[in-house]
Amino acid sequence: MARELWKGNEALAEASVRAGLVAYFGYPITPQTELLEYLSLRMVKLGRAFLQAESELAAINMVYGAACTGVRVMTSSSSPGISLMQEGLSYIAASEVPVVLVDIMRGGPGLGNIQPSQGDYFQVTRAAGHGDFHPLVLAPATVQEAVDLVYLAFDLAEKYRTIVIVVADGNIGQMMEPAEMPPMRKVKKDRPDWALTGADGREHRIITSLELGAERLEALNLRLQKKIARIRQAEVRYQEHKVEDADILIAAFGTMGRISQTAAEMARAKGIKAGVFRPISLFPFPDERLEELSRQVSRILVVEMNAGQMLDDVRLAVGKDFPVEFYGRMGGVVPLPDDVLEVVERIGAELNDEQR
Amino acid sequence: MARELWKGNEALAEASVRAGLVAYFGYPITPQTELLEYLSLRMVKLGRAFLQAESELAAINMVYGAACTGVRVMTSSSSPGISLMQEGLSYIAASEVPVVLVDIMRGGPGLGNIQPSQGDYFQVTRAAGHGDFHPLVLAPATVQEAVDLVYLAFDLAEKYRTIVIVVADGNIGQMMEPAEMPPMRKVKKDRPDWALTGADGREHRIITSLELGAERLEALNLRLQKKIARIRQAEVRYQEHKVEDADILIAAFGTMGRISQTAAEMARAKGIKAGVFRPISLFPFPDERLEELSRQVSRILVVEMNAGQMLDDVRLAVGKDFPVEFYGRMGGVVPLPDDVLEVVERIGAELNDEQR
Amino acid sequence: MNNAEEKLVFERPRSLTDAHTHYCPGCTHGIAHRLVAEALDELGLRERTLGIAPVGCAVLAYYYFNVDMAEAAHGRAPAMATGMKRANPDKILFTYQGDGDLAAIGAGEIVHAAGRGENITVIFINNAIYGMTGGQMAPTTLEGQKTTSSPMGRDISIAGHPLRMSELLATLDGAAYVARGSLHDPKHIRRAKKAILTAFKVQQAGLGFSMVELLSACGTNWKMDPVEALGWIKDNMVPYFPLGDYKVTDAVKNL
Amino acid sequence: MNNAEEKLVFERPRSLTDAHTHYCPGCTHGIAHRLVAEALDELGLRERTLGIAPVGCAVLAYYYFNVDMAEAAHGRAPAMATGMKRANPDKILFTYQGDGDLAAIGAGEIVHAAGRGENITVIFINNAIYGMTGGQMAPTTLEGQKTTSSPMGRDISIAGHPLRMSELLATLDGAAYVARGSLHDPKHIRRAKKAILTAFKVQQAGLGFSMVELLSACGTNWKMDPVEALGWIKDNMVPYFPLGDYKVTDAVKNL
Amino acid sequence: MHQSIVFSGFGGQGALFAGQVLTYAAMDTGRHVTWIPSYGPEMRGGVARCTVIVSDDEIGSPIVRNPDVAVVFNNPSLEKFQTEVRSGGLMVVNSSMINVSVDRSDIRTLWIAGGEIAIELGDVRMTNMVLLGAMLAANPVVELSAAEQALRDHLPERKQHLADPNVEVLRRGYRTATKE
Amino acid sequence: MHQSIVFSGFGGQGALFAGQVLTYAAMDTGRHVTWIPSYGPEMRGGVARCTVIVSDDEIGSPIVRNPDVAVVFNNPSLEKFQTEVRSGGLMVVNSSMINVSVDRSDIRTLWIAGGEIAIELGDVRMTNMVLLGAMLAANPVVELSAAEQALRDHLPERKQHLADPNVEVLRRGYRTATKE
Amino acid sequence: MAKGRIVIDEGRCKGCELCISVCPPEILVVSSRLNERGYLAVEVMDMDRCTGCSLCAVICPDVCITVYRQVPARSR
Amino acid sequence: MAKGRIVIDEGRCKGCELCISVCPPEILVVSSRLNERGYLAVEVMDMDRCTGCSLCAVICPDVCITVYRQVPARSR
Ligand SMILES: Cc1ncc(C[n+]2csc(CCOP(=O)(O)OP(=O)(O)O)c2C)c(N)n1
Ligand SMILES: Cc1ncc(C[n+]2csc(CCOP(=O)(O)OP(=O)(O)O)c2C)c(N)n1
Ligand code: SF4
Ligand code: SF4
Ligand code: SF4
Ligand code: SF4
Ligand code: SF4
Ligand code: SF4
Ligand SMILES: [Mg+2]
Ligand SMILES: [Mg+2]
Repeated sequence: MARELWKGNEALAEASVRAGLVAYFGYPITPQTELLEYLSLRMVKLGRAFLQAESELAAINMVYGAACTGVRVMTSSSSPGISLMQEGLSYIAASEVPVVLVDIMRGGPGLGNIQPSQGDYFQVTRAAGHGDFHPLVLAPATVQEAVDLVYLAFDLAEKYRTIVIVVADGNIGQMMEPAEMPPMRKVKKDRPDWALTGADGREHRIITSLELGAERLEALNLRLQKKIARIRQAEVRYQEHKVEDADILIAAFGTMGRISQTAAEMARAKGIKAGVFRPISLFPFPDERLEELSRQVSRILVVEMNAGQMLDDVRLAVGKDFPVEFYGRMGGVVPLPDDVLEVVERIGAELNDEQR
Repeated sequence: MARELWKGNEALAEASVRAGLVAYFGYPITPQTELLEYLSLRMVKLGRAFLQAESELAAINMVYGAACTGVRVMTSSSSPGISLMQEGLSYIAASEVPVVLVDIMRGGPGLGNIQPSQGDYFQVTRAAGHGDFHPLVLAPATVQEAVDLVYLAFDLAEKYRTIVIVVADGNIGQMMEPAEMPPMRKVKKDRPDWALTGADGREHRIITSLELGAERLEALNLRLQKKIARIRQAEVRYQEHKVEDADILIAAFGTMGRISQTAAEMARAKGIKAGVFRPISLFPFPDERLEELSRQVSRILVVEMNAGQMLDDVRLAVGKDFPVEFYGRMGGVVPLPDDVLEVVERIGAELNDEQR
Repeated sequence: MNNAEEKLVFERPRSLTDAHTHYCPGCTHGIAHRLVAEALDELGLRERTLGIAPVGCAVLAYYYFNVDMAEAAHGRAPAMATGMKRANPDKILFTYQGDGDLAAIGAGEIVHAAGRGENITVIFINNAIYGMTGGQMAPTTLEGQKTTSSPMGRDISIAGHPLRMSELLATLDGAAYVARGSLHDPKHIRRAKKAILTAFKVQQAGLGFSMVELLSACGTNWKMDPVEALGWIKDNMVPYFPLGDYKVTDAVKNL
Repeated sequence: MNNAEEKLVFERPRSLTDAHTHYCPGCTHGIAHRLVAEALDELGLRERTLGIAPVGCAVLAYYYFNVDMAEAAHGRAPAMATGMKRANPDKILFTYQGDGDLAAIGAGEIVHAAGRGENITVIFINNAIYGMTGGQMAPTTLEGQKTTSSPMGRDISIAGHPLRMSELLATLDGAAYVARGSLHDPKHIRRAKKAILTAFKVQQAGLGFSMVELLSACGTNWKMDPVEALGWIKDNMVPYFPLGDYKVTDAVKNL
Repeated sequence: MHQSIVFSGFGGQGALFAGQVLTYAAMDTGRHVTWIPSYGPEMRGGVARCTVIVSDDEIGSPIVRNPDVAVVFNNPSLEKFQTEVRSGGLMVVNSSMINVSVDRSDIRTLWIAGGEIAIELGDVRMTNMVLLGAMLAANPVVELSAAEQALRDHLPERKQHLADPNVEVLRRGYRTATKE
Repeated sequence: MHQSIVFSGFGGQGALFAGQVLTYAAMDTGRHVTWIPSYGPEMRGGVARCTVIVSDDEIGSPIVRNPDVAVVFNNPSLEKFQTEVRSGGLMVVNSSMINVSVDRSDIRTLWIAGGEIAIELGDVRMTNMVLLGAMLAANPVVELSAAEQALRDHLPERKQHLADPNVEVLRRGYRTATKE
Repeated sequence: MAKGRIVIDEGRCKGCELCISVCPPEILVVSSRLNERGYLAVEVMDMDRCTGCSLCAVICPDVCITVYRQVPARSR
Repeated sequence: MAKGRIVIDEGRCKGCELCISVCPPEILVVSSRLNERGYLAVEVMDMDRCTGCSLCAVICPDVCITVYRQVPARSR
């Protein structure tokens, strides 16, 4: 497969098709809509299921239904639409059916605007619905990575019978970059042994999130917690850029990761040893590695397009006594490399002063 | 006013009426329903607005509408219903209209069951919707406190033009305890100067959460963040029980706070110096006081009816090197005093070993 | 009658499991279950049927139907069934929903499933109340009917008129077959059965959305004994919710 | 004509602000705005009217109407208006909603507002498309109509038939007045104005839910120039969405 | 004084109300009290159970694992609480509905024919007051008169005509247990 | 080599497509590239703008504050970018639509009558290719031939008949700028 | 008059009495036997008068009733 | 024929030409003047033929048009 120029949203769509997507249900919302639009043609031409739902609420429950039958299914939306999916996501998590969700985040809260944002970090990592569960959350920084992660997401969703959220800000959805598409996978004919396929020659199967007895519901929760522990063990992903000799470590995800990389380069050009730590899995958060790095750098700067959400995870990883600084912009304002540089320079100067 | 025996849900309802509630919109869900049922008679008899909405989604948007006109308004629900309100809550937060919400939590995720739980901690404190905002969250441990906090909630909601969530587990909704009702307040006739009341002899007013320009939406966000900072400054609430000489500090909220208090007493009877720190405001979390206490106790035990959610706030407050233990039950299982005692005793023994 | 042999004329359908239900004595949810099961048996559909249980008193229906089933979020059964059917066009899909579920919180989903002509079958249990949560007003609660959330009786000026869902959905082009039956006596139960059979046949033939509404008793929350409750259906519900076919497209007539 | 004086026969209504709209050239949202504003002026309601803007191309309507207004979440305007009206029965409430807003995501809320006979007025702009998000299929998109999410034309077997909301809502008891007009030529615009006047009078008189559906152009997403677009309404939309009164209760007739 | 008392029966047997009468009585005599039901699944029938705590001090946990006293209305309740009542505690057993034997020697057990007595005095639905009366005789956590007053004060308006018969039943339960 | 180029105009002027052609051309010649629009409010009309980055190395930030090059189609774009283009940078100005003067002496400015040339060659909608061609003349970030190829390869199927005229316009823009 | 016979699954019966209310010959009554789930199950008073009409079975919400009917023996 | 006069708020006009399409005497045309928002505003070619019928105003989505009409002067 050659590298081609892809718009992020369309690349996510095509990669999902290649991962063996059987059914897509979604609702238009900027800056995600091209994903839906792309599939409205592509899926129909392939004879697969595409349906524009009446709402995000309906979409997530359609996805839930399809997922119960053991097929690969996804939906996509942007922040307000994700809020409408919270009940459904909680049901899906409790029912342990595999689902892939793409969230192309926009400025909030409320209707906000359609500019890029990372304001749903808490929602996707901490509380994608009521009760105790955490989706597996992957945050690409390039179109190629978006392709690779969404392709992977279907496998992970099935492996752990979990929700996998691919979360990106509007920039990634809207930008074009060269990407190589993964090979086209056949749609699997066989269904997993928990799937609803008709009680033909076997006991009837039930998929439910209701457990009336407290002990039984606790057992379900313990199973979910165990799964989360396994995921924490096996699915941590991150990328590092010049951290080896870094004095100042910038921690940032998605678009902010790559922008920070440019800032770090600019800082190095000015003699400040900056490096970048970019969590790719937001849940599980790469806390161990970050903790390790904290022992070697002097300062951590967290940069986000929000008021400081991943910041909690960084603080939890490195502890309250390690000096962590935060630079965040909101409402669709994208910090540019020179904005980040400015903060890095200020920190650099402080570190110099301290050393003197 | 004499003390009377009140069921938690009904006490919350009556206290809201006395706080000057003008309109209630809600949807039945166990274990919250008595609140709605109580108001279906009380509000109608008072000639105030009561409406059983077609859904929680509709209810929160009805509340949003009424709130835009500057009247005291509330809704109530339980976990799955709260999930359905996420979009509305985000709009309300961004529009800065005052709203009171009661969440009588039940076992999750999904349909779960109707037994008591504290599984919505993350949802109410971290991500009650997309984007950056935090409702003010109050967690009563007794019926009297439920009454007092919901009464206060209306004032706080108006003062800060924010959402105030009174969050309790099903136990508090269902139990009866003596409580003294606060005085009946008159429904205020005058409306605040931002409220929609008709453009009569003045410029027309607009309430919106849309800010198309990134800078303008950022300005809105900065305003919200400033408000949050003010709230952090002024609205921290907690209760302490025998912390002065405590070796082991149990941190627990709501029902778990009072159960832990019994456990602490039992531990003291066995010679273990245990105390209880009960956050009443979950947001703002009383982190400073807890940090202070951590300097004086040997161990902190967090007890929750969930998989460890307030735990994050405790860890953020005391840092990663302070020994924090967690005991949690899920799915509607309520840890009893002797369950908690067992953990306290184990910790006590460990501390003894260490001292030897 | 020496020259006679004994024939089995009524037995438990295969599409029901052996489980005892949790329903109150006399609750007609049980009758509705049996009718659906018999229809699946008679049409030989059990093995390729997927059912959706609602949030409501029938929340545990998946223990009672001997078919693969999932539990939907409150009101979302039609969306869930849509997802299942689109991904598995060869399967037979039914939802089983109460009036709170279908007519209140799930109004959007049912209108759209019907509007799209989603090829699924909906069994709609109208008992004029929220049974499971202890008797609150439903969209179908009758005028003046006392419930725990309309303690002085449903007041039209506050809560509006009860919704007639069959009439509403029948207006949609996608609805192929919509009928209302009642479970208050054997004659009507037998008619209801026929309607359910038709509904599944409509789906088998791919003709579009089918729904059978069944007037049902909730003696517990109506505060009546089971026999009284059936009388209340006849005397109070049937007049407001007239029985009969509300939509039978030509294709359905030709079935 | 020396013996004549000049009379002002048409001017901008007071209930519109001076703001320039962001609508595309020829977008009939602007006409609908003017009609609503004129109705408020003529009935003297401006000062006690509260309006709700939708999510959709009319999202900024609150800048254009010179009345107090709030912005609803997508589809939830009827719920928001309900909350406002219940808390302020003396106010006049209107929502202004597109077809994606009202007929897709907000189907549940509009059915219930109408069903309850909520005493509000709904202005429903049916342009057979999602304008704001760039031209996706709406529930009202016509069969075969190409949109960015039905690129080969709306396929009934996938997306179902377009929904006729006036017909649907008119069946509800709570609906006092439901009418469909069109904005494609001056004659119909004038008729639409009358319908809007009636709707607000119904609300003034407390008779229940009122809605005026207006067939509207979206040249931009239909990929037509404004004049062509009006022709398309006439030739394609009017036949599928017949104009006229769908519900006029006796009380409304007697107004 | 700190005492936990469980009332447990089928739905409809009035266990919850018996607990409330005790709670009111204790509250009205100045005690700290809590009453908490173990509210069951969102569906009909099944178990009705409540825990009452009466204390001279502020009450921490409103629920306990091993209650001091259990008033059991039916077989399943007896089976559950005969293992849970704390050693040295009391169990009041509705002999009219219970045919299981009690094999705890470290607790006091009081058998009382709640059903028969209630039927004798007019209505089987007053069984709960028989058992409450009996419990108070064996365990005077509040005065009988306080319970009587509480009963009169807190019967809902529309049931006030049942106050006298219920008080009578309550007394009869008390007397019967005192005799034994 | 690392260069950032902004294309900015009204919606419909083809700024986004001009950027894409450049991006394709650079990609096809082995460079790292990114193309990002500044996507506007969820409504019609307004600004269309994109930033293209062409680099020999992996690209970090796809957006910049001070682009190396700005191709401006209209007055508002000129006003914005004449303050933003980096010192020493280049600005290509569509003189057909722009009547504002440029008062930066530390950047190169290339005025080109994009509209007139496009009209002359058949259609005002090809203005974007004139400007792209001109930009490539002044700033050969890719070969003209690469841009021609990219244009041919990436015009959508239904617009393939416009390939030849567009290529011609592109060349004309290039030649015009070379002359100047 | 046709001759029938019914079998009641007593353990399933909830004593709702709906069957009683529809039986034409009125041969069904509440027994005095509590089943395991605490219900007084229904029983047949006089099976001889059962016609096998199945009305009881049709209305029984708990599908407790199986019905047999005497039919003329088929000749081979 | 009644005599009318219209005033077009050029700054508001978006050049959609709907007014042109409905004017009975066909006296409206697109001008060559770009307004501040970049639209070619409409203008009246021959005001004398304006009847004051208001059709242009009724259809104008941007409410740019004010219409006056000559009416016989009222006698006091
Ligand atoms: C989102 C949500 N809201 C509310 C509930 C609580 N709830 C459970 S069942 C029910 C109503 C059931 O009524 P109906 O659908 O009429 O079924 P029935 O019990 O009468 O058969 C409600 C409101 C819930 N589980 N989830
Ligand atoms: C919850 C949510 N989903 C989706 C969107 C994106 N969105 C904005 S407007 C719109 C559709 C508008 O269409 P319509 O209501 O027909 O109004 P029009 O623009 O055609 O006037 C959508 C889907 C949103 N803002 N919020
Ligand atoms: S509560 Fe009503 S609907 Fe529910 S099982 Fe009992 S009788 Fe049936
Ligand atoms: S996109 Fe369509 S509906 Fe929206 S303003 Fe333009 S013409 Fe009007
Ligand atoms: S079959 Fe008919 S006659 Fe026999 S018991 Fe049943 S209802 Fe009665
Ligand atoms: S109808 Fe069925 S459950 Fe009811 S009493 Fe008769 S046999 Fe028993
Ligand atoms: S008022 Fe009538 S005649 Fe005059 S310009 Fe307008 S449409 Fe033409
Ligand atoms: S209708 Fe209005 S906006 Fe359109 S061209 Fe005429 S005056 Fe201008
Ligand atoms: Mg019901
Ligand atoms: Mg539209």
